Amino acid sequence: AVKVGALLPLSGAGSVSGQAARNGYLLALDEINKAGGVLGRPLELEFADDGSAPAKAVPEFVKLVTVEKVDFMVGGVSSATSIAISGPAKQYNTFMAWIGAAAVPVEDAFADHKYFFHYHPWSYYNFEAILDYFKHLRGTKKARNIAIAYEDGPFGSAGINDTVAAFKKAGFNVVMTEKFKTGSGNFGPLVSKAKAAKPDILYWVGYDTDALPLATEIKQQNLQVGLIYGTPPSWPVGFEKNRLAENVGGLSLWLPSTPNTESRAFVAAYKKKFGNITEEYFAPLAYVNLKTLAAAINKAGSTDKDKVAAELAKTNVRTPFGPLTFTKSLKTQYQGFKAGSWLSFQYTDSDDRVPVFPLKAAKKTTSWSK
Amino acid sequence: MMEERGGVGQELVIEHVAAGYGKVQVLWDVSVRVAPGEFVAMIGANGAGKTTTLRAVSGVVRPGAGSIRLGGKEISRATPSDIVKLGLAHVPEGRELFPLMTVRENLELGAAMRPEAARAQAETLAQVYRLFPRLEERAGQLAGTLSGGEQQMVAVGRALMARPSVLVVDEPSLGLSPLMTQTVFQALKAVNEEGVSVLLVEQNVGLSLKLADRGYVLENGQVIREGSGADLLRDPAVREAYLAL
Amino acid sequence: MSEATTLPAAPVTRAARTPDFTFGKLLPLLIFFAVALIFPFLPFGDRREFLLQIGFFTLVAGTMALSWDILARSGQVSLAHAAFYGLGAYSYALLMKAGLPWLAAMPLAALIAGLFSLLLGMVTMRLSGMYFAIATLAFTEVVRTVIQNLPESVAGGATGILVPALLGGNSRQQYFFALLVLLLTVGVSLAVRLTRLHHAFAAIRQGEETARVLGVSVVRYKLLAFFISSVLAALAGVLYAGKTFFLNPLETFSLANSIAPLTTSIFGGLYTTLGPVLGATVLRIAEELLHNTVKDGYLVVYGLVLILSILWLPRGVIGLLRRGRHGGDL
Amino acid sequence: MTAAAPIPAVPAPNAPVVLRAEGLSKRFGGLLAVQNVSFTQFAGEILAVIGPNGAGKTTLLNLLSGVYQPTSGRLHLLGQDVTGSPIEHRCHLGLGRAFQIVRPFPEMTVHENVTVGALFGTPGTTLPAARELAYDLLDRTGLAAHADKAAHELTLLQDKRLEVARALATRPQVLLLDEVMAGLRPAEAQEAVALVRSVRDSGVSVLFIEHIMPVVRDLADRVVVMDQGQVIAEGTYREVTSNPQVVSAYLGTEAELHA
Amino acid sequence: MELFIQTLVNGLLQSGIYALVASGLALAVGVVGIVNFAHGEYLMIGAFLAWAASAMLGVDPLLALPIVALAVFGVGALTYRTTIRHVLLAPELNQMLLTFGVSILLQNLALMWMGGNTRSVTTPYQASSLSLGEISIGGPKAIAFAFAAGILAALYAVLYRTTLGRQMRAVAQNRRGAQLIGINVDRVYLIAFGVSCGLAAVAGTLAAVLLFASPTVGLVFALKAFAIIVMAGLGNLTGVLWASVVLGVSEALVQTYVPSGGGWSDAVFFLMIFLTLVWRSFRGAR
Ligand SMILES: Nc1ncnc2c1ncn2[C@@H]1O[C@H](COP(=O)(O)OP(=O)(O)OP(=O)(O)O)[C@@H](O)[C@H]1O
Ligand SMILES: Nc1ncnc2c1ncn2[C@@H]1O[C@H](COP(=O)(O)OP(=O)(O)OP(=O)(O)O)[C@@H](O)[C@H]1O
Ligand SMILES: CC(C)C[C@H](N)C(=O)O
Ligand SMILES: [Mg+2]
Ligand SMILES: [Mg+2]
Repeated sequence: AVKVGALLPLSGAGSVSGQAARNGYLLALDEINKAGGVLGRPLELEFADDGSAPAKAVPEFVKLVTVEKVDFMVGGVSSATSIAISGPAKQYNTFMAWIGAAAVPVEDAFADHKYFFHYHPWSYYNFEAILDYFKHLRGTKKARNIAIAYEDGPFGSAGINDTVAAFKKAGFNVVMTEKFKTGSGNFGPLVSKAKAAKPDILYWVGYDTDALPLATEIKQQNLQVGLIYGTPPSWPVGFEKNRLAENVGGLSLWLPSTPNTESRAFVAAYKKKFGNITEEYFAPLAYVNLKTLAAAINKAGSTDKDKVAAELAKTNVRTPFGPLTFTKSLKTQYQGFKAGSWLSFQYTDSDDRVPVFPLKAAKKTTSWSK
Repeated sequence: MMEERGGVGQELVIEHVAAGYGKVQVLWDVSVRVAPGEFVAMIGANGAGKTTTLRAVSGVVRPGAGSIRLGGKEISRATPSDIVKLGLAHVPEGRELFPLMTVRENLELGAAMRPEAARAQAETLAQVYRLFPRLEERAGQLAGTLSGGEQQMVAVGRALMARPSVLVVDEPSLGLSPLMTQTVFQALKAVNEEGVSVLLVEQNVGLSLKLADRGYVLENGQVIREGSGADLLRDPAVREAYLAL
Repeated sequence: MSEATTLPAAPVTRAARTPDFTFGKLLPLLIFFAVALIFPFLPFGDRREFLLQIGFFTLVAGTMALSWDILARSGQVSLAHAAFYGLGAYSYALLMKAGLPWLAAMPLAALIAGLFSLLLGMVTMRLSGMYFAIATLAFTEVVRTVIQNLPESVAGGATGILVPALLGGNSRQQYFFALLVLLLTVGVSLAVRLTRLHHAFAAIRQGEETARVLGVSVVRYKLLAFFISSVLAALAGVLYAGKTFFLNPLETFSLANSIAPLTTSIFGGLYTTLGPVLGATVLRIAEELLHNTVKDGYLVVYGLVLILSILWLPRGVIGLLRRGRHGGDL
Repeated sequence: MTAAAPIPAVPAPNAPVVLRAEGLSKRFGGLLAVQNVSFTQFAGEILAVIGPNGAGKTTLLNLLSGVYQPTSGRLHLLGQDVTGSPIEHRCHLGLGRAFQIVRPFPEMTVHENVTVGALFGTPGTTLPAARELAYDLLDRTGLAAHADKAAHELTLLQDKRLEVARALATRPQVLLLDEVMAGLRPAEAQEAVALVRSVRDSGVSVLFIEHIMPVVRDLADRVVVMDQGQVIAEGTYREVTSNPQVVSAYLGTEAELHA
Repeated sequence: MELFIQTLVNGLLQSGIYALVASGLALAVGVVGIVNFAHGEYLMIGAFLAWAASAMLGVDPLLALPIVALAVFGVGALTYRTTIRHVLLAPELNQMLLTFGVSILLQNLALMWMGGNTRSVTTPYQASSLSLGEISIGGPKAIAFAFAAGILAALYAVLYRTTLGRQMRAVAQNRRGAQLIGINVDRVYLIAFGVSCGLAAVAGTLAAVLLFASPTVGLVFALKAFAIIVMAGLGNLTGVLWASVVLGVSEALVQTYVPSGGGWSDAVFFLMIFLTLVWRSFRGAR
């Protein structure tokens, strides 16, 4: 049988995304095996928890590759763990169909790896999508001043200088760039500073733990800002029910309401299997990841890495995120989704995330609070 | 000096007690009786097990065998706090004060655990201060910074604060000046004369046997002799071992 | 009178001279190293790579724990071990980046950590107990933050920094190298145990002022303990860096790296050479086994193991082997 | 005591000075525990310090051994000014001390406790030599049977012997003893007195604090009496015990007690 | 000027949370001498209970607070009975390993039962604030500050004015001495540890309101709380508030006035502690 290893953060900081991805994989696995498996045998999937920690990720990776002898690796959410396993991945020449890691250092680390398929957009694609949206806001809402808050760990800090430069280049005023410590709930000084800077948009890069304390502080200090826009890997459970969430904007590759056929099919299948639907895009991303990999193996007719890579590279399918093909990114050979796949949403009072950009996907216009 | 002490002078009976620390047995067969209102002295070489006997009485060391009764109640399985409530107070070897509390707090804690003593606290405190004026002078000083002898005064005072009916005392003269030794012994005698039963362990054999109604000699965890204080003082073997000066 | 002036009549018994050191006491250690030496040659088949890796990290954990224990013997319960581990790892990474050969970078990195330990040791000299522990913890946090906030071009910032693989990534060679480092640590530990350092450290731990009254040069011995301990911890850090190819400040300087040596040493048996090494081995194996059998929530069981071990083995694993007297352990 | 009829060895007038305190004072907050104390100790002399509880005797010893730094005053040890010098330095010069409130290293064996003193008290001592010396001292102080016990298992009196053995192990030229005989029964005290004498006869000057008057009588060449931080009398045993101030502050009707 | 005052207010408000978490710890570690590495986990349990009360029963977290505190007191008492009690005589390091094990156990039990998700509660007063001109004072944080001050004052009163408090200090200073004068040592430890855990739950409830509930929410503050009680001086309750304020305000100043100061706030926090400890140790030289 063909064996696939999935390295995911099932615990630790990235666990929400990791759990969602696991469900996506399980769903895909059902479908693949119901349809006859790969190469005529049921596909086997082996999960391992990287704990969102590089030191844990490395031994888990080596174990999957050397002990479990998996033929292919999937998964990966956090950039830090992905960098950490770049060494062993090259050493064992592992085939990796990767759904996570947006940070540029990861791209550097895997630049010369022959079998690295990156499904998730790199951070500069994320950023491109955000920039497009903000430019739109400049047109419609006269948004000019941006305040940036980012967490001081690897997730928030990676590429922040490029971000600032790009905003400036695009003609925005970056009126504040501040670090914060994720999870500390200590946003008082940051918001006070933002208040003095009078931004139109507050753009923050942090984790789910920061969403509510930041929104609270903004309300308390009565910071006048058109849009609060955040890009955490996931949002806190129950945040949508909070009045403070209203009009908070964010970035996602997908929402359950995404109107294409593949998305609807995915939502239906997911609900059938798990009884509810998730808003985390890592679920469909993992789903697409495993389905496309299985298809490529079947087409290759063997588990030979070169053959599978050749087939996977030819992938051209429609997915809940839109069409998927692999093309070059700045440094890697096989990049899946890019800027065009992102959509921006806002929380609304109906407890939902509603897409507001790009306009072709938008269900409403941006609510601007200024 | 201690008035209106309820149930003054209970009887303390130690019968065939064996005890030790972990695997080391220290007491083999100790029987000691203190009648109500009696003053009993226990003497013995060092390491004989005197301290261990007193610890067994106050429940800090669990006897492995034998019986200990206080006022007729079996206490060999009771907790130290129950034993204190029954009216026993202990002046321990090594003082065991609360070093970061003031002298006054140390003394007051002595009274805190017995309701009847707590009620009479102010009065008893005044008596203790009368006995040891130095302690009143140093009421606010942390006990841990007192001189050795001053600490010993606190230990004795703290036990008196409990208004005990039975007082067990482990080498109270240790570190006291000759003058202060006299004072303490007079105080013990006074307490005893008010009816409190006293069990005293003391190296100052001459003085303690003189004060005591009866005495016991402990060797290697066993009682090897007992008798009235005067008799023991006359006993040549005792004189040779403990008084030869 | 004339007798009294020569010697008192007291000595009837003479103390039996019990030897401080017997080769028998070394036996468990010798067995440990014998097993560790043949371990890579055992027929593990497919699991070899993975087990070598587990073995490697076990040796690193043993080095960390034992080096921490050496410091603890002098009464300095430190939470700065992550700092020295990290300083070793980062110094190595930066020296390698600067083009030094690894055989030079490694001792140099250890030395750099050692120098930092002297600085820290000098200012924390008069602290004890929790005060010392928190001061060393604070030191670790400060070092971490500084590295994290240096420009990315210097040390990789918050994202981290890549390190060339140790010994070209050959896992068996890496394993033996880690074994060599542990052997060195064990050697140092035994040397400490069997020389005057043992008495100096133990005296300082159990009564610093009394030790000084007896002539122990407390400052010198405390600093020495710090230096030895941090150099060894830094070597462990170098091993870690060379094995994982990648360092980031949050991970490298994490509190867990300071706590693990502490818990491992207590679990194995404090103030001994065998204890921390055994502790690391047992804990690692237990963790791996639990991970593979209990899967979800294996850490719950792991926590339970720690709790039960302390309740039932107050002297640590070593208490199982040595039921004898205090102080006799190596 | 019967055995040793004391012939107080009055120090030869030209004996060298080993310890000289000049106006030592120590203040704790509002309390002057030691006030302007001066005295001189000659080589080979046994000097007793007595006085009521809280008189400042232990504090004085703490100043001598360096555990406390004096508020004012100077201290000379074996010809060197050691005011302000660190504790261990004084030990290396030749000052040994046993504490009143015992301070064993609780987790070490009795033998190891003494070995520490032997090893570090005199720089250059090898470990085997220190261990051997420790065994000898255990023999001499009657602790031989307990050599391999952990120190925390000892009784208080055994702890006190350990204090002495450990201090002796540093091979001091001046030995400070703080109430090491309290609690001994007479026969034991007698042994201890003999031990201290033998120590002195091997060339060590001894300064001791004690409340047991017969011991002071038998041992001391000279007695310093303190009260409320000050020296109130100084002289032979006979001289100070007949001083009415000493009797009223300290002795009471002492004679009766230790017949 | 306004920014400056607002910064001071921000720091002060943050220090309330620090002091609140530290207060329970100050009792267990500082006064009674039980080194409890699991303090943050009792906080976490409190946060989850408060969250459950709010999200599942619709009870306001602050209303649920007494019950939450009581429940966690129970958990603490149970922990004491089953584990801590047996290591009271053991060396401090053994206690550390034990409570560390308890911490791992509780944290991962929570992870197993609740998952790693961040959960937030919704209350009407969450974003309430008092505005004085341009200066705003956040409601819940002000409540936390008041709680902290109140709890510390109450602890002080109990410890120094009541017999039970005296007993607690006595037990910590000399266990055998305490036994000998009749203190029920076991009971005193049980109460002290239970109350300490209950206070952690109070902090946890406010953490749920202010931040979130998750298996790791305890880690956010427990470490800092440890540092604070040590900086204050073990056993010094008034010092806890002062230390918190000094640290909270210096963090705020750095965050506001140093460019990218948010990245340095931890360094400043710990540097202040480091310097205080070292300075005090050298000043205390005799
Ligand atoms: N905590 C302990 N652990 C182990 N052994 C102990 C402990 N306390 C005392 N012992 C041992 O028990 C024996 C008797 O001790 P105990 O204290 O009862 O004697 P004692 O008659 O009071 O002697 P002393 O006159 O020296 O005070 C001694 O040999 C001592 O070593
Ligand atoms: N650290 C301190 N802080 C405050 N007061 C102290 C300190 N140390 C000692 N004292 C006080 O100084 C005085 C002298 O104490 P010291 O211990 O020197 O007396 P001593 O003469 O040795 O008495 P004893 O015969 O009882 O041992 C005492 O009243 C004591 O309470
Ligand atoms: C959006 C996610 C892929 C972000 C991920 N945690 C990272 O570090 O890149
Ligand atoms: Mg005794
Ligand atoms: Mg004294």
